[in-house]
Amino acid sequence: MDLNSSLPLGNLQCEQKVLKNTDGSAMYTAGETNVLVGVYGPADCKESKQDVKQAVVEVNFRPKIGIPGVAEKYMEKFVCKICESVILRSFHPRTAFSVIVQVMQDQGSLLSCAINAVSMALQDAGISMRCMPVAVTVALQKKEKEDNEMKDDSKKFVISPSTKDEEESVAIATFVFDSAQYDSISAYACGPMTSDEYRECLRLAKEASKHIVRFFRDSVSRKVSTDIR
Amino acid sequence: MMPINLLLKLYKLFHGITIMPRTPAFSKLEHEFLLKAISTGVRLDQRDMLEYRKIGISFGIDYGCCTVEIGETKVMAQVAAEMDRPRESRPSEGRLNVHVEMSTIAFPSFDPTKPGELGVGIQRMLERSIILSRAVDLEALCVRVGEKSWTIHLHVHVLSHDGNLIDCASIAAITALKHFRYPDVSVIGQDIVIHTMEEKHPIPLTVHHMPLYVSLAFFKGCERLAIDPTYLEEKVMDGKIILSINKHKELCSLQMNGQMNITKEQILRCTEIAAVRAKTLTELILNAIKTDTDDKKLGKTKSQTVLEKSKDNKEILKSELTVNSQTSEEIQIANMSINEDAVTDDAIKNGHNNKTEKPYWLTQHDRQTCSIGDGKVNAWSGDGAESSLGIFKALRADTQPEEKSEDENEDSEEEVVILDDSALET
Amino acid sequence: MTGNLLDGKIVVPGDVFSAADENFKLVNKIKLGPGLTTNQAQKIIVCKSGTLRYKSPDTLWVDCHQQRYIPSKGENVIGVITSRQGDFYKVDIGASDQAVLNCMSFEGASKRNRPNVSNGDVVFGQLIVANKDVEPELSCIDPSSGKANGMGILSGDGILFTISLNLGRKLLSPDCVLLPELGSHVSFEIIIGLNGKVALFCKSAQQSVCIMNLIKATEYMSNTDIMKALNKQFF
Amino acid sequence: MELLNLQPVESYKTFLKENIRPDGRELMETRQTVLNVGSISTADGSALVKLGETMVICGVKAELTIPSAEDPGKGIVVPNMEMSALCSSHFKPGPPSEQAQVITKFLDNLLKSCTVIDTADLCVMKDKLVWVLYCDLICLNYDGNALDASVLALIAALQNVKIPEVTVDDESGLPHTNMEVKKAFATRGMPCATTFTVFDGSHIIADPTLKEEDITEGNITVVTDEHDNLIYVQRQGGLAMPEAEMQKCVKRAVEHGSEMRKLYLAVAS
Amino acid sequence: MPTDSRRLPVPEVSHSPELFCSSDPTSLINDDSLRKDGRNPEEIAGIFMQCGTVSQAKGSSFCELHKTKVICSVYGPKDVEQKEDFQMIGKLKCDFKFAPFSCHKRRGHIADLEESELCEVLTQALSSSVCLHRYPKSQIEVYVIVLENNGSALAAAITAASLALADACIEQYDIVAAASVRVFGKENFLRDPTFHEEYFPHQLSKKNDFNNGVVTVALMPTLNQVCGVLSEGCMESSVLQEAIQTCTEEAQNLYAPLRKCLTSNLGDINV
Repeated sequence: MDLNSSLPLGNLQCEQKVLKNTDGSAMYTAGETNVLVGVYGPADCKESKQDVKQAVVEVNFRPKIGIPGVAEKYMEKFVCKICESVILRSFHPRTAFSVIVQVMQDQGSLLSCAINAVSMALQDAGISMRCMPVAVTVALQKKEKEDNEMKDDSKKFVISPSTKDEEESVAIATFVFDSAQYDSISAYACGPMTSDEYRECLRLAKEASKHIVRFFRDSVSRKVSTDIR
Repeated sequence: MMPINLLLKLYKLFHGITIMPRTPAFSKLEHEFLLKAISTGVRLDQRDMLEYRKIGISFGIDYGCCTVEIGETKVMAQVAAEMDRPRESRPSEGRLNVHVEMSTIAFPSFDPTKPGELGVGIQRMLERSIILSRAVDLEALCVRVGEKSWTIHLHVHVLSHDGNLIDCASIAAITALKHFRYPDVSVIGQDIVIHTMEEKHPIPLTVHHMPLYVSLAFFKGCERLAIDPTYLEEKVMDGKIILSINKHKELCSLQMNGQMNITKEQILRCTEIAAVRAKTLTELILNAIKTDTDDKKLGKTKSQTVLEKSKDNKEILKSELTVNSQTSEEIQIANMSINEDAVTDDAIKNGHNNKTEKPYWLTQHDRQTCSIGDGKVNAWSGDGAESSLGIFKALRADTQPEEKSEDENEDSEEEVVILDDSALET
Repeated sequence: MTGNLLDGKIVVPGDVFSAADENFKLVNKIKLGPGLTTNQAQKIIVCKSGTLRYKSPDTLWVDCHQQRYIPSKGENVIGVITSRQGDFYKVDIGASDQAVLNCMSFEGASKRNRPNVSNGDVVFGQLIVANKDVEPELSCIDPSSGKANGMGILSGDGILFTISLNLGRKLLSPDCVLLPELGSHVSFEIIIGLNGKVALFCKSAQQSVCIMNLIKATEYMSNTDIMKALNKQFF
Repeated sequence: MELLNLQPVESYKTFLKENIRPDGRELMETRQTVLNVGSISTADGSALVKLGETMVICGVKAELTIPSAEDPGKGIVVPNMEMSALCSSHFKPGPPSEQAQVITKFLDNLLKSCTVIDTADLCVMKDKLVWVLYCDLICLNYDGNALDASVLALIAALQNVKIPEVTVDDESGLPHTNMEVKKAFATRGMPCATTFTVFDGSHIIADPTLKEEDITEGNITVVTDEHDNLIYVQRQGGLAMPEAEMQKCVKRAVEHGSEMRKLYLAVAS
Repeated sequence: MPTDSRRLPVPEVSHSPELFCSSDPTSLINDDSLRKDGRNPEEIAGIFMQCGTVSQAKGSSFCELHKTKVICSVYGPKDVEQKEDFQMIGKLKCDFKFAPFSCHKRRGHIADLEESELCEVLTQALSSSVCLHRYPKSQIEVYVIVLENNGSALAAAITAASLALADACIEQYDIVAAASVRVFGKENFLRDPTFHEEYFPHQLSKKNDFNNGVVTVALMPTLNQVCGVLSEGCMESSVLQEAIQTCTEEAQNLYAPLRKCLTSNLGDINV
């Protein structure tokens, strides 16, 4: 299996506390995709939306061009479900968490970038979480003609594909893991693939997610390293 | 494609009410302090009255994507082109639409489903300054008269609000328009071929001039003037004058918000300040775009941030203003605030000199209260002495300071006690 | 103490360590502060990112740079009165719920003699009820003495500003050198609420602004950095 | 049964101890599925699916339009799911609810990724005239798992589509349709969705009812095709789950998919 | 047709293929004085009725009148949504929708004028039969979707709605049965018109006879009271009278099957 192991994830950058008015925010760059996330919470919530047992999570996904449509709603729901499962919602009943995801630049792997950005923003806001969600996108491409001699149906895996990679691929899968056990929290895979290929994608994603968690940890240590002891 | 305005309307109609956290309450203490400080020429961020905050301009990979920061105010603008039909009333012109998007990300009370008064205001003002002043050549956007033309969409996303949104938005908008390239088109008989970016070099928009907004806030019955007000300053100001002006000193729009009684001279004064400001800003923008184009040529695809604090802004303003020196009252005020350079870090030194020789160390009265120095009339002697501030009445200093509030709770018997912040209740 | 090994460790949510771990041979009682929770298997799970702190003999918590205040009983906070409902004032203390403040909870207040409080006033008080299920309640009477003890409405030429919760705690910590050092140069009064709100009273507005900005700048500074910064300011 | 309404979680646990669900199914058992096609004569293709009590109808209307500038040689397929107020008290009248929008987008993604219909087949004349297939799905009764039912309905309805013959007059450039001669499309692949949900972080149950959806977390939907390939996997939230569990779902989905495909084949003949 | 952000984008304009084919024949009645579908003008269409189709609803019904298929569900009585709507008598909220694929031409998602008009007639007809005074401060919601429209959709909808209300155990003075008739010249009353007959252009009739239109009547059969009339087209008053009479008779005939449908359902519960 081809895997450009030296730089599987491209350039990762994360800047926290970038917005003044939010409780937590993060500007997350993976490769050339760039997402800005702001988080409020635990904040007050209208009575009509309150839940007496646990906090409510709302995600607002904002595209760069045009108005949010059905595609954004799908993303919102996906991210919202992840937030709901990682945030310890029962700690803050009757409150709301509001997550706003603003796409700054989409050059592929948008979904995983957005989830990682949300993860960092939640972390910045100091929200109690079961674990940190970490997402990786893997694209499955048909091998180019030169490689054909080996096997006809062998596929190439691209981690964190760019827009161009995504266009050329037959299937795209995004996996979300928890940062502690690397168990899967969410998954989104679209396009035909065999069970084995799926498993391979998962394996690669899991490997890559470890890098990202390491990056998360580094960012946190950089942030808090100056705390007086 | 649907007309985007109609879509927007429908979106607003149908989208549910979203969760908006409460806006932090604004106290009288802050209000009074701000006004008092401003009347002595002091601003919370230690700027001079006529000093701008730090401006940062950065670009995305795409053409026409620009993020501008003024202090903590942050706006992103993205320009997109769409092949469309020209308006019947103007068959030989393309169109320019401005959309202002405000979401909760920028400020708790911003409703993403409707732009609100502020959002509509910004949209109107951008339209007035850019479209009505004919800053962009719309005729060049026409492909075939009455049939095909480009429609340019200018999306302005407000990302963070700390006052003076309009200045930030106008810089972002103009920079994005200036930076934008739209695909080249060939007309072959009946067919119109849109070339991709690879086939033919895309074309920049023709921007005739760059009108930029400069906001000037008035305080204390219009006696005090401050450029680039922050959110808190906007809360306590009497009102502001917002001018759209280009570097040729052509005024494109002027608006007064709030309750102000100001003289003609004061307005003229503002115009001059704004003109100076617009000139420096224009240079900054052109410089930023040039840096970006150079970087792109070199193959650097990373979005580069051009940060520039107009350091000499103050000097320029001062010199320009003295050149045009008039003897109106307002100039004196303006000059006065410029000359009040004493308002710097050594203010603390002055305080230092005034105080008694003996150093006072931190006195911790209880876990959450501490005090330092002599303050006013012996406020914390603990002998019931009346404090002029009326705050530290009979404060005991006997509690042993503890590091953490969470450390108490010694009476718990369980093996593991969960003391989360939310669950914390003894 | 072996617990010291954990002190200062940087943790992120999801990190797990067990009470039975090698480096954590404590007495069988452990108290967990904010940012830590347990699961059924008696493992300790981190749920906030930051620095793990240990305090002898048996307390662990996570220091985290949080903005949003979560009310906790007995903490002293600064709030702003937003409205009045019958005998109660609503106070914005920066938490998800507004706190309530009974108008009897002022020193010397009685049915006849109500305190003169209006919207926008800044109040310094102690949380006497803080529970995730009900709105917090504030009181300006110290329950131990029945006196105001410095609490009440704050007025004067002061400035109110917000800092991160962590910075607030840091300033109050006896380890932090900033306030004592600052106090040796300038005279000022400062009240720090654990909800990250700070009221600062100085001789002049310029001084207030300077000190405010200095305090805000120390969020990510260590003690040595603070000293350096102060030296730069004063010498 | 009363207990089931008052203390849903607790009573459900007692059922699960016996490895059975309140409606008598085993954990991985799906409900009875009924597929009916072509019952709406006004639609160009239609299908009604009953999955237990859940009922989804899909009607396809074919119309002629000018293709988009980006894809002049391709037709357009637009799915749209409506969870009207009629089907459950969960929904309010008006524009589609959030859940309906998510299903719409799911179906759209599915159609795009597995090319059930090659949109190039829908082209009548390049850059001038193409078919647009409006696939409108309406949920008539919502008792959980609308997603599986809507995938089944959509695919069956598309297989059922017959469109009239169109000729374009060379001189006038005007199209002419012959309503008498109708032809079906070549549809490729028979994707089939199976949804699972997780109760209490440990029990995976297939094809949840509405009540089960309320007390469980984290839907897993696996779409398989006739080669037992995975076409679409969607897992939204829920507790972290080890991979072995996921593989169990995939295995069950493959099994279930091959059963469902018999339905497609039965109605297609 | 305007789309909104909650649905996927669709082409701005598209046309039904029927627009491009040769036009339809010009008369409603064949030479052998039979209708296009082979029925006698007086012959009614068979009706199929079912209760409890939507298990989630309080009450529901499904009605099939030749090919016209209507599904209806009833929720409530429940609290009014807005305090302004607080009244001492109950509120009946109806929603009438043609499915996008139900007609020859595709219908939009947003209610058009025809739908809102039919909804109004439906609401009127039902409010006179439901004992609204028994449901103070509450509202009853009636949702109707026409899955296939092959004429007489309104009549089928009214009958179905009343059936669903009865199924939901909402108190009614009487059940409402509705029927419609196509008036085509003075002497032709086509009962239970098909889609083609209902929407057949009016001006194509005999030149000296302007009587032309569709009449729908809602009737409470046991009380023998008419609770709703919708007449479209123009006709002499005597012809209208006769048309209403025809409809009334036909609606009266529906009583027995309606009763049977409801009681058989009850039988099920008792067993």
